[in-house]
Amino acid sequence: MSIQVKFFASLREQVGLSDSTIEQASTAAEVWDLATNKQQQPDNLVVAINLEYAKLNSSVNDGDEVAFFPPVTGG
Amino acid sequence: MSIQVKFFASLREQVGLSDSTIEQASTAAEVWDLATNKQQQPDNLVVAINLEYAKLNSSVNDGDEVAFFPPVTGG
Amino acid sequence: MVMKSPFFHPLLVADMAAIISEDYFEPWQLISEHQQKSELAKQFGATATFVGSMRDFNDDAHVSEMLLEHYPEMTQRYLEKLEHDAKQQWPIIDCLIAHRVGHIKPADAIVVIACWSAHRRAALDACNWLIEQLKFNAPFWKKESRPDGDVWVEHNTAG
Amino acid sequence: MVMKSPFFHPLLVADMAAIISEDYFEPWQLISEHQQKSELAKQFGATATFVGSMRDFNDDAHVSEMLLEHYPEMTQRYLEKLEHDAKQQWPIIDCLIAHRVGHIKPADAIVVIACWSAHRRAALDACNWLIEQLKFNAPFWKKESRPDGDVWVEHNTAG
Repeated sequence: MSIQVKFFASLREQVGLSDSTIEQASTAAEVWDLATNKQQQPDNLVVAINLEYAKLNSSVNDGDEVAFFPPVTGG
Repeated sequence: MSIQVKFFASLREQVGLSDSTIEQASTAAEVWDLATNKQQQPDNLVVAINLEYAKLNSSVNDGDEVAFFPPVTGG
Repeated sequence: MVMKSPFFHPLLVADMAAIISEDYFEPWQLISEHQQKSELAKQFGATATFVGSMRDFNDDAHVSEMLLEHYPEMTQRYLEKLEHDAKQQWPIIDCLIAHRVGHIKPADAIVVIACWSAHRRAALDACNWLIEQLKFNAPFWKKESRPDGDVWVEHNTAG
Repeated sequence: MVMKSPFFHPLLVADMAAIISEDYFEPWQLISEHQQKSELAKQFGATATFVGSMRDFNDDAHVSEMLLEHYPEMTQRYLEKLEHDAKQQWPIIDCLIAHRVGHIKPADAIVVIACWSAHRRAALDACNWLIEQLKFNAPFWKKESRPDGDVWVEHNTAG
């Protein structure tokens, strides 16, 4: 069992991680705590689970990919 | 003293005139009557005086150019 | 039309163009060339364009050709006025309007509008406004060649 | 992405493309080439486009270069979803979205959106909707090289 975790852009630099694998978690918030060693969440944190936007209290399952990133600035 | 009169598109074909010069008139409606020999005005008649949109009761002066045309269909 | 005035801020010098052409033009090439002429390439961040082109059918009838009549002095003046009015309403850096007249073949571009601005809202809104104004007010008229003869288009579609 | 299905009406077969490119592209050439590939040239009467390009300043600071990071799998999927959703809402015949990633120089195109439709309202509205959705939801992030160092852009402008 494992969950893939990814960080992007300024958040990747702040957290100091680009990706990580954790064993098990029940919500995206728990994924954050485990992957970052409980670093404080920024106010504008964005979460995606399996390439779809999600919430911090969204549930995660074995094999999921959970991504954390700041507000997007493309276009 | 003279007023230049122009007709465009389907109206030009209906009236049978592309341009005309009349001696004198006080309004665009009077220009129409003189230039077309009092043909009936179509409902959707558009009028321009000196290249600006105007009304049938707009006044005309010596040297003016008065144009009559149907609704525009460019673009 | 080139507008240059010592009273304009250098970054806002406009090089607006209103072109009425009897000859075929390739719309993207026209836009690209206008943009390359401009010295403002690094100033604008947004370009919005609209191209209206000839379809080979209308009202379910096949259209083999189109004749576009206009009121030359008034169209030129009106298109330049539109560009001027757009610049009064939005912070546009540059603006291009081109319109065909005469004989037009299916798939030919009939009208091209392009607006360059620092940010997207001004470019998009001005482009949208310009095509609506042009459609309902610029003195052009279309006559379509259909299987049963030539027919004047009576009114533009609402959209 | 090419979508073809025997259940589509032939006239409505779409050849939508969502391109993410590390390499420079000339936006008008990209649009022109996409249009030429299409066999629908005589079917569409309206093309609306938006091009977002890099300015050499932001927040009054000079920007010499930009690095565009993205979340590759999610961006590709999201841009294709946007095109699909646009086609659900408007009668679009064809649609193109292209977005740069990696190192970008001033005046380079960053994003290109083009929508082809029979009539102007659908093309203009879909193009406008697509750029807004992309700006606020597609997972791209800009880092600007300024005189005092590299700075992540914190949020997009409202327009």
